[in-house]
Amino acid sequence: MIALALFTGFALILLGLYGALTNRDLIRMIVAFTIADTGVNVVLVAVGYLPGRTAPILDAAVPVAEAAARVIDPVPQALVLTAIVIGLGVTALMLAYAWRLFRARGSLDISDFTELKW
Amino acid sequence: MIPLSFLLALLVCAGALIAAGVALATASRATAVLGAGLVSLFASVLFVILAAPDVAMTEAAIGSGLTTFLFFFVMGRIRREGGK
Amino acid sequence: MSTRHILIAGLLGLLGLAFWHLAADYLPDAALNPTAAYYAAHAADQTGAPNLVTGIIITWRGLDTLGEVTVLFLTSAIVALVLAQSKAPAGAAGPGFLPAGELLATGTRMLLPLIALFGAYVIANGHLSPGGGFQGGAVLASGVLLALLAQPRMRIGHALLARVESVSGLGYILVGLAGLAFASGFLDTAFLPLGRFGALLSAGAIPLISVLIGLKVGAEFATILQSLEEGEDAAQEEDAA
Amino acid sequence: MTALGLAILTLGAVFLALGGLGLWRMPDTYTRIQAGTKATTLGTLLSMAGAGVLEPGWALKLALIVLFLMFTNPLSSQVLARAAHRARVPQAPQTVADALAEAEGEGAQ
Amino acid sequence: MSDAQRPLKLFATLLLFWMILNGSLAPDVFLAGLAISAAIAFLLPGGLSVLCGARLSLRGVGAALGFTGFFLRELVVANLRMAGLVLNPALPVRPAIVRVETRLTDPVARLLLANAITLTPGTLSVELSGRWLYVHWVVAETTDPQEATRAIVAGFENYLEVIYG
Amino acid sequence: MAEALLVPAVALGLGLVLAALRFLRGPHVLDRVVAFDGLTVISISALVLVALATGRGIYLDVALVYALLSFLGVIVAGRYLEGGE
Repeated sequence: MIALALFTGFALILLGLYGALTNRDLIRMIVAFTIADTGVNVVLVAVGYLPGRTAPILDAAVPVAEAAARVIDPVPQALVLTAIVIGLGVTALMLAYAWRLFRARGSLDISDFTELKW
Repeated sequence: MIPLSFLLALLVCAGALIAAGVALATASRATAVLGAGLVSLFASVLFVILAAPDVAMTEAAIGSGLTTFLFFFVMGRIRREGGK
Repeated sequence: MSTRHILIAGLLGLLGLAFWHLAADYLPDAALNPTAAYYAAHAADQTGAPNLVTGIIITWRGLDTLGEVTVLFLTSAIVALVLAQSKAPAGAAGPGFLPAGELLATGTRMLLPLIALFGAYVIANGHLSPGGGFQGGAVLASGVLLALLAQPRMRIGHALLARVESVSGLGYILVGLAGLAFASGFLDTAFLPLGRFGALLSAGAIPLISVLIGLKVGAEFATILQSLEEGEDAAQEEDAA
Repeated sequence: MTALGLAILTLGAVFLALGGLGLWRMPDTYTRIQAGTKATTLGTLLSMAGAGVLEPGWALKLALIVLFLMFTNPLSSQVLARAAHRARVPQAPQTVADALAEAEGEGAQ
Repeated sequence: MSDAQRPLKLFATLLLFWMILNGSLAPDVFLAGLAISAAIAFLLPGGLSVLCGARLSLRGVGAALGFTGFFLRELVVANLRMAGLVLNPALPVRPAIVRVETRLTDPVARLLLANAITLTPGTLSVELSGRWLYVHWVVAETTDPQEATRAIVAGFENYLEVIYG
Repeated sequence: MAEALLVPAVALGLGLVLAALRFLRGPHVLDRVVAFDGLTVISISALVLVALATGRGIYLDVALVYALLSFLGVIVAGRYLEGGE
């Protein structure tokens, strides 16, 4: 199952990067970027998973004494949690810039922004 | 227990990849945004299967609600201001 | 054009090859690494929080969280700034959606209190069950989003949001300093009693910090949503009318 | 008790599958919304009931999930149907009447 | 509906939901629930709950129970019919958007009516304007507003009129 | 019990696949939104199945988030598409 999640995550990263690099429409570039973002999160969570163990929350099902032997690694989860929240902020920032560009130029197609051409 | 989780994980992974493919291949912006929302929906179920409920909760609230809203709102404004 | 596509596909192919090796050779550890094992073993006596993720975010890695909340604040400020400097063309200002129907408006009035209550539940139980300040803040912001969708004119004032945001940020710093004064260091939550393990009011200052983070994150998201929703032009229109 | 819970759970899952089938087979957007909403609502209701029989300690929270869903699911369907009508999504050829379009036509004139 | 009662009813509903969510009767949970429910009821003056506008007499409660029972029965009937329709290879649909009339004025009651119609046999509320409710019907039996009202609305309306009279 | 849970899981998977096919096919954007709605509701039951299989009641909180918030994405899309694509 870890391998499955890893492959899915990596495939999402590659698909997202491909979309972000080849699209000419700003909105769709940002959509592709969020897909790659999700892929990174999936990979990180998959790396923290250990087979046969359970969520790092101690309750009746997981007593404190057995915790170290029964739960999975909580550190990647804490990392991903904050990454998702920051990801929303980054998306909002990109959309704000896209909107600003649209108001300045009346277009969302990056081939109209010649000074950015490579 | 393992076969059930594996079956659901398989479905969810396939669904996420298909949704990503739709999001990148479609000609319509709205469909692309919906595809991204679906990717994060499936990712959220995958997080629960991978025993990360905290992450799943964040992804469910942010990925399919707030991010979709941001996109659709900006697109609505652009449509109103006469974009193509 | 097409050469560019081939170039990109080739580069991504190389990247995919590297990923393939990473994923194919990946073997999960048999046991937790020392850091995680330490966290799992000392959750009860050091933080008092059954949810290890919340314990890590708020106590052991509290400084990172403080930095992250700051980054989010900067993001919301920059979004507002970027949008404030450009004006809509004449006649095109106003919301991008058509007015909502009666059913959605009534449904919103009934759902908003429930969403707010659920956000409070997620925040308050952050140390016991999945949840915490970030998730609860996102739920609260979803409530704001529903209000914006049903009644585009129904907004919380920017001044109120800014005040909530800054007061909770200040409170966060003050709680951190209290940890420095009464416990072992900055953002140490053990200056309040740990209480009974697994109760709602336990785990030292963790629920307090959760509430502050939840309010701060909710206010920041709401600011971002409202900036993207209205912008400067429509507000001026209202003033003129 | 376990057998009863599993039976209810399976019945609910079957209704969810029927909802998926309805989404796939129905001829136009409105009928798809109908099939999707009804079947998935009852399917979720039955699944939660089955899970509640299997784990009685979770019953309150499961009931709350059903309650929220029964409230939000018809609401979103209604918004979608309204959007479909406003966006002039074509209706199936078997459609016999459209009172809303007539009313809007009168209002416009 | 008196306006002074509305926040109070909202507060009671929220407190009930809080206790169900937590699933515990510990005193600290109850006190936190009191504070949070009061804060929400105070901060959201436009908020409504199912209780708002409802008649809390014996007759109202009886009607509410009757409504729930009737609704659940209709939900099951709706699904069996929908299953028959979907599994039928010929797919005998006869869709129409018909106009029906409602006498209800309380917003909560109108919303409950529309939601109930959406979840019951073959019908889906599309738009509500004034006293006219536009309903999409998968297998339309009639297009006449009077007959459609009798077939679709009357069953629920009788109960809702008693509860939210 | 874990083996017996496979039967509902397979039925539920069938529903997921059919709704995903509708998402893939379209043809109108609103059809995709309807499929999205169906997928979110079916996912709630999938989450409850995972919770049953692993025996952790805390996963239900995630299902609650779905039940209360997942319709927001659908409503946003519907409100946008009201004005045409």
